[in-house]
Amino acid sequence: MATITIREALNQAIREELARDERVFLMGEEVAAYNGAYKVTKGLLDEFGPKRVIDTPITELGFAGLGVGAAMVGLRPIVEFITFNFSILATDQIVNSAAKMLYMSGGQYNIPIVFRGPGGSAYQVSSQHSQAIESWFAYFPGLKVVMPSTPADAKGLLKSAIRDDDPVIFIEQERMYGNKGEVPDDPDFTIPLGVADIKREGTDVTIVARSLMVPIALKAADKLQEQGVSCEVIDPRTIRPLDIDTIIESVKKTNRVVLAEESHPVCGINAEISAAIMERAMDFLDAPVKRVSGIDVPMPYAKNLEDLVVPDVDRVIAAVREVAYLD
Amino acid sequence: MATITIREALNQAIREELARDERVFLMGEEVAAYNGAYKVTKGLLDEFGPKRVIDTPITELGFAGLGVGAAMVGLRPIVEFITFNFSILATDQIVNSAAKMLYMSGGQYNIPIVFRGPGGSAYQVSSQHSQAIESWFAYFPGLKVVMPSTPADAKGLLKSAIRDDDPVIFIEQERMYGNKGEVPDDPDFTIPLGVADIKREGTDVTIVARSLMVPIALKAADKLQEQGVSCEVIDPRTIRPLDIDTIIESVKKTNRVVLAEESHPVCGINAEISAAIMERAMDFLDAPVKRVSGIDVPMPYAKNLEDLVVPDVDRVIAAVREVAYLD
Amino acid sequence: MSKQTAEQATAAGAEEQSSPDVATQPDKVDLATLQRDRDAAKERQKSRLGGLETETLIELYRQMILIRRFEEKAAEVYSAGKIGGFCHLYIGQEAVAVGTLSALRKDDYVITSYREHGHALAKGMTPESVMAELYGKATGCSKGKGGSMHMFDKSLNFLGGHGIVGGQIPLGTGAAFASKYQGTDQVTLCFFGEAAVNQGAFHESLNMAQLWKLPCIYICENNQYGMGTSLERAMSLRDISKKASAYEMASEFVDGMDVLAVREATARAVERARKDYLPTLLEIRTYRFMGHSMSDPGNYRTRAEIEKYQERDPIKLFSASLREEKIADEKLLKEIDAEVRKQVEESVRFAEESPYPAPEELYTDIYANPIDPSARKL
Amino acid sequence: MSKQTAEQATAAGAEEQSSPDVATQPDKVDLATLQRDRDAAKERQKSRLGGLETETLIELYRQMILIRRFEEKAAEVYSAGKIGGFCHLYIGQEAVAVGTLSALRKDDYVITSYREHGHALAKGMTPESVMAELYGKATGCSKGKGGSMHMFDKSLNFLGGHGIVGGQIPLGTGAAFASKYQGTDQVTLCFFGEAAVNQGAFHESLNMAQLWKLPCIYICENNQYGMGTSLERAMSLRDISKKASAYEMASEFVDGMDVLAVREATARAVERARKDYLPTLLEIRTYRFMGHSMSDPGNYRTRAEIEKYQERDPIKLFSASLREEKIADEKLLKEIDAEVRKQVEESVRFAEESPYPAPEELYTDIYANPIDPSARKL
Ligand SMILES: Cc1ncc(C[n+]2csc(CCOP(=O)(O)OP(=O)(O)O)c2C)c(N)n1
Ligand SMILES: Cc1ncc(C[n+]2csc(CCOP(=O)(O)OP(=O)(O)O)c2C)c(N)n1
Ligand SMILES: [Mg+2]
Ligand SMILES: [Mg+2]
Repeated sequence: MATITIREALNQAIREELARDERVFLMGEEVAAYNGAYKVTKGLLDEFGPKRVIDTPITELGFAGLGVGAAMVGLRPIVEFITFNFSILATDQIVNSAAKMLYMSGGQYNIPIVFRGPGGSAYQVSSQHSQAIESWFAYFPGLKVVMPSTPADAKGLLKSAIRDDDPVIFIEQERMYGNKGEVPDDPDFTIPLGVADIKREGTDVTIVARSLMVPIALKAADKLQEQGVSCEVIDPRTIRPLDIDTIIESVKKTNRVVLAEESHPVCGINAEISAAIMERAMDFLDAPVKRVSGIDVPMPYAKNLEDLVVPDVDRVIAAVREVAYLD
Repeated sequence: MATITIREALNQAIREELARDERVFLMGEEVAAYNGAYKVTKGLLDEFGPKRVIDTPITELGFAGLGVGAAMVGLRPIVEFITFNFSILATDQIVNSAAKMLYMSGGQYNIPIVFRGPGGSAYQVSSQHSQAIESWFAYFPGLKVVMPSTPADAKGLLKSAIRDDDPVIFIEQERMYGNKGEVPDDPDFTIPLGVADIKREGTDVTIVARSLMVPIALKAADKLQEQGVSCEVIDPRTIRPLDIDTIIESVKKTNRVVLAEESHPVCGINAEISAAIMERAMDFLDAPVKRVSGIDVPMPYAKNLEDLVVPDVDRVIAAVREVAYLD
Repeated sequence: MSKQTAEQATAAGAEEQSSPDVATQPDKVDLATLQRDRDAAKERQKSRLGGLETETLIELYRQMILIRRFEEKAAEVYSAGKIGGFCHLYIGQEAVAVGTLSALRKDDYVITSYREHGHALAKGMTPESVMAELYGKATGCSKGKGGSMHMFDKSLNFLGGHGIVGGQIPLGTGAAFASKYQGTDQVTLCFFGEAAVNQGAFHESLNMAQLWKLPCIYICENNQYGMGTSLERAMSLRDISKKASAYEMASEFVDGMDVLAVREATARAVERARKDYLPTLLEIRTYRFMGHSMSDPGNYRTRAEIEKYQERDPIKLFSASLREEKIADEKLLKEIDAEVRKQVEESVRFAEESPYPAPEELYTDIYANPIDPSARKL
Repeated sequence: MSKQTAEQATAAGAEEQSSPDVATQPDKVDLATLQRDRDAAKERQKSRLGGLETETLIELYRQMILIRRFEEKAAEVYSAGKIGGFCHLYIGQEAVAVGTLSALRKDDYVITSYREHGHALAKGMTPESVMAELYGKATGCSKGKGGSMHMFDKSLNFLGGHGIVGGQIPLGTGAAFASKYQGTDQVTLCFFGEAAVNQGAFHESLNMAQLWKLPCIYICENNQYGMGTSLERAMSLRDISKKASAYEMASEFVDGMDVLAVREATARAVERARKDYLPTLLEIRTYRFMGHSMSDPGNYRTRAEIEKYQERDPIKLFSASLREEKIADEKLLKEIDAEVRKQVEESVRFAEESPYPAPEELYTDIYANPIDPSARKL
């Protein structure tokens, strides 16, 4: 096991899959000669050449659709968005072409494609560049949506996503690229899509967190432990399809739930999980499920305001204490 | 009070507001010479001329953005999408320009624009033309989202939307254009945005339904009355901001809730309402909130399959009976 | 044709004026002119007959008349309420699908819009599988899930009909990209209407195709209307083939009523694509004789305008050429028509007798690799 | 300039080859050529001086040097960690914003991308309000909510900086639409980089502008790179002004290092727009001397290439013209520089001393008409 960053883990995953399967190629803005806007794709042009690692014009709708078309006839594209903010221009090709192709062709054309890039909040880049839109993709049957929170998950899940025969939305977190962790060396190390991970076991309160919120939830859990509250932290990792079973099992044990996300709350993943818990485990709840989400405003630029938007350890702790009726 | 269709009610609203305010204009594909793909804009070109009623090229991203730009400098555009399915191409201008402009300009540029057109399921037009995407818009702070279910609501809400100083997403229902109802004659009849309507009072179970599901919920309520179950039917009408207070009040009275929508379930409006009820009224619930949503598949073309997707009276009745523990 | 100009109809700042009834002004085309036009077109077409095998010519005719009869039948069963949804007919444009596809190899790719019944048949899909799809039956080419706008046949490399105007253009570009990547010499024919040219997707795709030299042939079927909007009310430039110059792409303008002209131009483009991975934009000028879809009364066009183009009906034109050049006599053509009619009848019978998709089909084909719930217990 | 061609860098199907280190090949431009180029440019510029008031010329100089000094200071405080986020500097492109905007009336509209500090200053926004915005302070032009990429000033009809590449193009088209609708003779200047030309939004907008005759001037600031990608690696056509021909729109190619050339070309376009509601596409060839943003080391370009363009530095060029034609002496220019530096220092002091937005500001400006909760009780 080597200790590497999420950035390196993603790079390894792409590199290994490019090496393993000729049908895999990588395209996007600045992925090749520039080594990636966030350097995730560093060295790949050097290693695989311009046939496999391709810089595109700024044409999100166009190259997303080009990827889907290539996937129809046998290739396995990895399409990078510099950030998922720009994928908004490509949503038509993602939700109308990629997601629906298999269904509307009566099972003939599956679309093995990965759309990846950073999502969620960045630092002081204001509202158009700092938003989380995973719930939009999670809404659509036909898509799979993955959001890793550790280097090992990033690598194992991205490899699975590339090998998967369906369109996968793979959302990294801009603020987390430098986070470090241990990653198995086995080049066939993968993590199956659709499986939640219990990042920390606990007995009193279940915290469901994804992406950026996982380390924050874990920190909160540490502090809460000192306060005598034992938290279980679950990272769904795949948010569509959601491994609701693992969450429900935990709820049945702890009877209290906090959901943490950095996205806007309305119609977000937290809302979905809360509704699902309501349906499947209401009788087990000793307190209402508590959502902790990004504040429901466009992301402001000013640092002091921005800091108020993204949930922090204190907000998670307060929520846990609230559902545990501690204050 | 005249009895007119939703189509006519919308037409009246646009006509009256065009007459009332020179700054209001209507643009979209086929809105003018063709009288509207669904004839909502019939006669408006004749009455107001080509300066005010404008046929556009098929250029959804472009004309949506053009509308936002015009709204920045003093006009009040009504932008029609032939259906909201095509608005997906324009999401960038809706969520990045219209929704965020006031905020990112520090309060200087508000965007008084209405994006309108039919949404939701149509008849046998398959997956790309038959989907409900209101939750995507409801997700974004800065947008208001309205979905009427009766001719009076359609007229009163559309007039309010046109007079509103913010971007409003106004989603009509393709299947409902011919539905009839009474509409007040007063040319200043409006219905405020953000106010839910109790379409039917009841004591045993609260049904929250919007758009197409409102008449279905009312029919279910009639039948359930015969079975001795009294249903209260609430139509939020505006889904962002959501009038959750009215819903919560009803829940506190009935203690049982069914949420009905035709959209996909995951991260939908039902999920949001369920989560909100969880947070604000869990202790009042005698049964878990039950979601009735469109089946979680791309819309199939075949009639027999399509009929299975959109919730019908029977599915609503079954859900009510379930939360009332009647079976 | 509508006399309403782009400016009159749409410009902000124009004086207010009431909407001209777009269909009341008769087109100023007299019969003599029509006759001359048609005769000239026929002469041009006849000059193209040489060198082609009779068998090929007859096959072109057979395919065109098959599409015509198929679409007429589709209209009939649609009107009878046997099929629903949208139904965009191809009548009048047959020479485009048949002429272009006849210049292809079997393994070449074809992708198009919702107006795709003609392309599907010309690519070799059976009338049965197309008609059954219109009926939403399990035996349809997309198992009844796609319908009129979404017909696919993987075995024939028919990449489908697509419903978002312009949406198929990046997809077709991607198929061409893949052929080059895989080192095959397959080419892709990507069809769209002239109104789709205004979409950003067109522009983004052509740039990539020329930049990367992709073997994609972009075929703009310019039938002069997008729904009720004539080209000149929606596009600032009338000459679409010129759009290619903004990408330094090769282009050609083609008479879409002449199946042989279409075939020849396509063959030239195919050669460029197959040999040198070079894209081409073909503007093929055609006309749709019916409304935009079955629900469109089409009163944005004058009777005279439609008749003008019916004078140039691609099937009439071609049958006259064949007869006059003694390649086929009236009797043979009638026999083919009769055969085709039978085939179409047969497809209706097949569709009607076919079962609807089983209810379980609702849940299949969403994922190629559905997540195994047991995977959760790792 | 990078010798990597579009095909080498990107084409599928190209042979595999390792990535050329784009910055190692020295540009084959010798000093003598540079000298000649520069001298010729100066002669051209000098020929344009005639007829312009000294005051105007000095003001153009003052604005250019203000932008230069402002951006240098922005870089400095950015590097010192006083401001965060992205920061896209305008150094090298000053002649474009200053030349174009000097041809406008005060009430004309301007809209641009995230690289907008220069346009903001040239439109008359104070260095204080721009610097304070960079600092994210309440006194910034967008109250600290917009930041480097989203500066607005409604009082000056500055419609802002926008962050989605190409996103401002439909918006600017809309402002022009509104002017025509309202019957004013305001024009809109809509700025974007050459890489934005590849976006669908560009294409859709130009079509509408020409179709409806909107008084919008599309200004492509062709600085030859979109982030690390040179124009020729992203666009199949090199001559952007030619793109206009796909819309039958007027266009002009302009030397963006010559503030007077820019001003003259803009004035011609403004006249067309103001009088006849006609749009124009201007391709203004320029160069950015810095990286794409503060975090870009910029090693996709050679030192030699950058130096080549620095020889044509628009400020050096203009100051030489002014001196040689005796419009200003060294002393005056130095004084202006000193003044401007003080102004910029002052803006930093202002920004540093300004308060951050109050926490309540988080919740304001989301809606112009927030829904009144009491409305619920109707
Ligand atoms: C993005 C989008 N906008 C609008 C529509 C509705 N619509 C369907 S076909 C059509 C006209 C297209 O015209 P054209 O491209 O010329 O093709 P034709 O129908 O003439 O074959 C329109 C507006 C759509 N399907 N997709
Ligand atoms: C839609 C979109 N895609 C990608 C980006 C990231 N990005 C920001 S600027 C830029 C390059 C733009 O180049 P150009 O248009 O030439 O303008 P310049 O930066 O040279 O002024 C890119 C790729 C973005 N902001 N928006
Ligand atoms: Mg057409
Ligand atoms: Mg540039």
